[in-house]
Amino acid sequence: MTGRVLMEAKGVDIRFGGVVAAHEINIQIHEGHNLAIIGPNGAGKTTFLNICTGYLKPHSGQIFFDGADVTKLQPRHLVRKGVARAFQIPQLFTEHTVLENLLIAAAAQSRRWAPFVPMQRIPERDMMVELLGMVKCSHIADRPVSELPEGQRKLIDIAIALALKPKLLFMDEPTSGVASSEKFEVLDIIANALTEAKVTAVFVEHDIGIVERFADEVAVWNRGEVTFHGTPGDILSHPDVIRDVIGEEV
Amino acid sequence: MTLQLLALAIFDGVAYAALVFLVAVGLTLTFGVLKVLNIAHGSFYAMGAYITASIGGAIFAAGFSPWLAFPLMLIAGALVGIVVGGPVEKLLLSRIYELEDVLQILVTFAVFLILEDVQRLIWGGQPFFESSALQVLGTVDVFDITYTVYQLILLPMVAISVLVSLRLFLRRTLMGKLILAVTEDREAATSVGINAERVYFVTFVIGASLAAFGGALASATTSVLPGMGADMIVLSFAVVATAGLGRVEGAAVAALLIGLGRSFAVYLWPEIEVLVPYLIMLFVLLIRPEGLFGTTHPRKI
Amino acid sequence: MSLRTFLPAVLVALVAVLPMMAPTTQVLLTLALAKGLPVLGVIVLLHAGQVSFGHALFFGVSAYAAAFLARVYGGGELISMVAVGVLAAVAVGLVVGIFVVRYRHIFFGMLNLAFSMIFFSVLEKFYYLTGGSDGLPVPRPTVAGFDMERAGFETVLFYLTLALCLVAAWATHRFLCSPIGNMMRTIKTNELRLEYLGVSARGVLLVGYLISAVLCGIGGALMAVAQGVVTPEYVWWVRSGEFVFIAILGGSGSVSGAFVGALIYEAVRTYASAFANDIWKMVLGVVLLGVILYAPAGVAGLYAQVMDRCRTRPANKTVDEDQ
Amino acid sequence: MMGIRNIAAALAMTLMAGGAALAADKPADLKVGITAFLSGPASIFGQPAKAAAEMIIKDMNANGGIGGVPVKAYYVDEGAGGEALLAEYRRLVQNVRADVMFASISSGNCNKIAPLAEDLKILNLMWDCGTQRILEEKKYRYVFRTQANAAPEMLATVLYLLKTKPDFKTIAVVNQDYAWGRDSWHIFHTALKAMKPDFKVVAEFFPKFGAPDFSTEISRLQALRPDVIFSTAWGGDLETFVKQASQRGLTRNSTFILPLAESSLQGFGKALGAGHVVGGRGDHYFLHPEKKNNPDFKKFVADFKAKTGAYPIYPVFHMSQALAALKTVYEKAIAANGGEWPSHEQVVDAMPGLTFAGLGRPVTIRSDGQGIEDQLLGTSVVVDGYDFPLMDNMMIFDSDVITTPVGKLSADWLKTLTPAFIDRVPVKTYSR
Repeated sequence: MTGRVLMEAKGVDIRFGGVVAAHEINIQIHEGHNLAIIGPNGAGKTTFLNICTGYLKPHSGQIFFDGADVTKLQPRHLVRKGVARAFQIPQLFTEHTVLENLLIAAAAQSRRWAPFVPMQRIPERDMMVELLGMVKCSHIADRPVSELPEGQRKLIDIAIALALKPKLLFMDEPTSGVASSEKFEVLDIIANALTEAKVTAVFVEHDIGIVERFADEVAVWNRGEVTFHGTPGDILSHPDVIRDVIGEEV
Repeated sequence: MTLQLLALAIFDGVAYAALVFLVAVGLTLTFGVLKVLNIAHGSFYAMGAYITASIGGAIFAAGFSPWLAFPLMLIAGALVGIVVGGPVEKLLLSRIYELEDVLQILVTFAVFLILEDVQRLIWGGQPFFESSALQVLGTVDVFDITYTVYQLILLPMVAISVLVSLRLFLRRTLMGKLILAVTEDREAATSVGINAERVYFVTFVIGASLAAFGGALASATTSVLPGMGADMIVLSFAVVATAGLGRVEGAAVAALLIGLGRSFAVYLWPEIEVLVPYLIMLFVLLIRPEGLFGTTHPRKI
Repeated sequence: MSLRTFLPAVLVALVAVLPMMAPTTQVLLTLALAKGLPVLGVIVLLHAGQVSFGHALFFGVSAYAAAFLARVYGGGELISMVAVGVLAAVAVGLVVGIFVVRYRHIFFGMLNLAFSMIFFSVLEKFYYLTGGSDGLPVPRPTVAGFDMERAGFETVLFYLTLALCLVAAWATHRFLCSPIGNMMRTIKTNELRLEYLGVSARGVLLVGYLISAVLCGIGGALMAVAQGVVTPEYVWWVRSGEFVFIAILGGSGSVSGAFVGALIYEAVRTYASAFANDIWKMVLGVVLLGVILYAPAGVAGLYAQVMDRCRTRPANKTVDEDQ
Repeated sequence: MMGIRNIAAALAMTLMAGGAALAADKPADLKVGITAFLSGPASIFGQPAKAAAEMIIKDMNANGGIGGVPVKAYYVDEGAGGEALLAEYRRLVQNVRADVMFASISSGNCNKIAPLAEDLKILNLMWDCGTQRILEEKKYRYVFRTQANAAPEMLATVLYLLKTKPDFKTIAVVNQDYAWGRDSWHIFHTALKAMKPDFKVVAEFFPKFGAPDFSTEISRLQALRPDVIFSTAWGGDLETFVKQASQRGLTRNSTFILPLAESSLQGFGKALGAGHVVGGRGDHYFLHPEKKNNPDFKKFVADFKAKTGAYPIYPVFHMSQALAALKTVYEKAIAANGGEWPSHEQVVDAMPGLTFAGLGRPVTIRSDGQGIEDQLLGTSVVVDGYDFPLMDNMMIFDSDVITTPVGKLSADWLKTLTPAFIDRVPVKTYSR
């Protein structure tokens, strides 16, 4: 595997009560290599995302981003450094419209507080309209996000993360809640947007078809540990993985 | 400060803490289950006190034994809990559990405002002072200082027995276990088929009764007057927040802390007496935002 | 100009000329408008989903600051009194704000209450400095250097208050529509996402908190000057509760709600307190329940609803096209 | 319509004020606005005062009113809060066109109202509030006080204490934490220090106003055992404090000095016991030693008891004085105006130097607007036939000498007193 190391976890451990959610996790995330994380429910996949984005603090171990130790930073500090996140349950501003959600993100990204200028007039607006087009959501720009179906909410959630112009984007099950007939289409949209913005993605995914098509690397999680890590071709054909992870999925 | 004064300050602090605990524990119990900070809790306290003082005054004047004050206090507590607290939960609070936090607080604030004037209309604006219960127990001299048995011995004993029986109730009885389950995780509890509505109702009535019972006990030691409910709700909140919202045993510790803090202030620096509960609360929250015994559950994302 | 904006303009004009018709309403209107400002401050925080039960603190801090200024200089100047009041409110707002923005919901509300009660006690305790419960007199200040008789001064004060309210309403409206205003509003809906945008939710809430302190500050100083005296009553929890009440009554969704609510409240209070003093709190409680349960958007919300109906009724056909 | 009428009225008033020499027409009635606490804790003062005002005005009007004009009273509740009070005050002066205002019970409210009355150019009689500052710190034309103020009240208390218990060594104070509690202790302490340098203050407690519980303070006082415990608390606070102190035996160990206890005697019941100093903010007592056999006085006390169920307390006396001042000043102004109904300004001019008598001894208004009202204190005693304590060993101090001289501040003047002052004050002593 080549490419610059963007993020690295070294010996990360975390426990909740008696449950080990992460144990001796050592993994590197390379620039330009989209990493899929697979594994059974409760394996600690989301916990890993939480640790990498600063939401949880590991009990031991360290997280590096761009070579700097970021273990103790808050999510907002990591976002400022270029680590964005999309959530399993879309985290949207439910009293705002789709475009407003993106405008808030854009304003946050460019640190444009402008206390007495209406948000609709900020210069980033054009860019956000364009971004909406990129994720094929232009037609719902003025709809309140609370009215949208889950699939569209997921897209908006990811669009918000993209509006932050990240170097690294974590996505927690980007296609869950999307009808299976649309999954590929949705992920195509996302993948295009990612490529266009030159963003490295790490995504948790259950659908092996999606993983095969979009991931450059795959890491397998089991009981808080990384059991396998390699190219999709190697990993997805490994008998243990087929038995423990993929078998369960099918 | 001599050892004698230290002892005196502790006695005073404990007696005061006992009363505050009785009210605060009801508040924290209700909050734990309903997740609503009931500002009208202070009104229940005041009404318990008013009922005991006014009925007590009437029956003792008519020549009945002052010992009747004690059963009267229990009755007053239960009465307010069921007759006032019950309808408030059933008719009003049950309609607002889905509203935002802000509106929930405001609804209980509205109930508080209404009950304030209800008290004024029923009992008028002048203070009641009815201390037969306190007098009948007599006094006891400690270090040459006369204390009333009621404050020095009875109140702390009642507080301890309420704490113990509440623990037993919550851990040993079915209803108690249901209440604990709803306190821990409302969604999980309802998903396994617990009738949350009934649990809410019972908890609220118990909480209101405890407040009113606290008021009934307080009525023998203090004058009962308009505004006492407002003071008490703020003080109880200080106790509950210091302890951590929803913590029953913690409320006992926090009440003791605030009670002792207050009485030591009277001995050492009387001018800050009224500020002590807030200062303690601010100090604790500054260091532990979730309170002494509170826990934070990071949101699942 | 549409009917929706025309009517409020008429209302403002009416308020502006009413004192010429009925001079005794002038002071009443001044007080109501001065009270509308802290209500606006409460509304700003309600947009972040937070309710403060202690905002009278900043109202009182400003009023006392103005009174102290007048005392130190043996009489004051109106503009400098308001300015000093606002500065004091901001300074205290910063100290208290840094602490309370760490908390949400009940804690936020009650900690604000605790701070206001501490200040209330301090005002009563430090009697020789603050005049205790009797408060401090606020001698009539000069206006731009001119000494004025009461009647003239009250007229000046009324129009100054009205002007400040209009400016404050406009500025607050712009703030709530601005990027940072929108960020503050997301604290109500999704603070986690806000943090994941790289923004400190506490920082944003602190900005809102300071703006609300400024609004309280303007109102407090004006009130002190209008009343001619400041007392610890300015900081009492009942007054904080009153601000919240008016905000809900008027409608927390819009800035106009603050002033509409304050005018209605003051008018009813003035005339009701004469006969219904004994059940005044009960009336407040019942109205509050009614508004929350049946008209959660308050008077301003009702107005918007009526306007919507007026607009859509003749144009029913076009509604479908919007869908 | 309304607006025009108001403007016309305002113009008329301005003209009237300008042409003070013009005799005014006799009005249909003489409107008096009275502020008093009708709700809240201080309604224990306001309600009896209102009842007294109703009785006295009824009686006055039955006897021809004032100069043939009946008096009509408008009552305002001070308990509604400062803003409502000021709004209502303005309404009475500007819309109802009250001729005279009586305000108020609370010193805080007097502070708010005095400058307003001055600006509105309305005669305002401060009928009950105690703060000495208002008239000492500023010269008013329209504001007068028809009773004493805190300074002579506290000074008389000091004198009584020094005459009856000169050898005490230690003192503690338990006052309500608001302006009156702080101010009265300050005055008392200053005067006491000037006349008796050798005593020690062992504790100063200012529990908050309306405190329901004094247990901790009482424990502390029991440990300290002061000879004297001073408290200017009143109403529910005073009753609660005395009752809790009595339960814990504190009233047996220390002498209580209670300058406002006359208003709570009936509420104490058996709690206070004998031997404590009781005052009533003036020479006010329903068994006033010089008046108790006066038939008018006896009749008033009996009527008042019949009407309200209680004996009159000092606010009743204060109200009688304000109404007596009203009647007397109008009669004086009518006489000065050649029998014609006087203008408002003429009435105001007649106020300084006015002497009038309510239910107690006569009161005179000084040039600074302050009333000179004598002071009665006594020692509590338990007597058969009354289920509450009465007063014995009563002393009535002449107030000419104990009222702060015109133009001086009480805080400064009291410091200049010496122990010799004690015997210079004319005093009459009465036993029960």
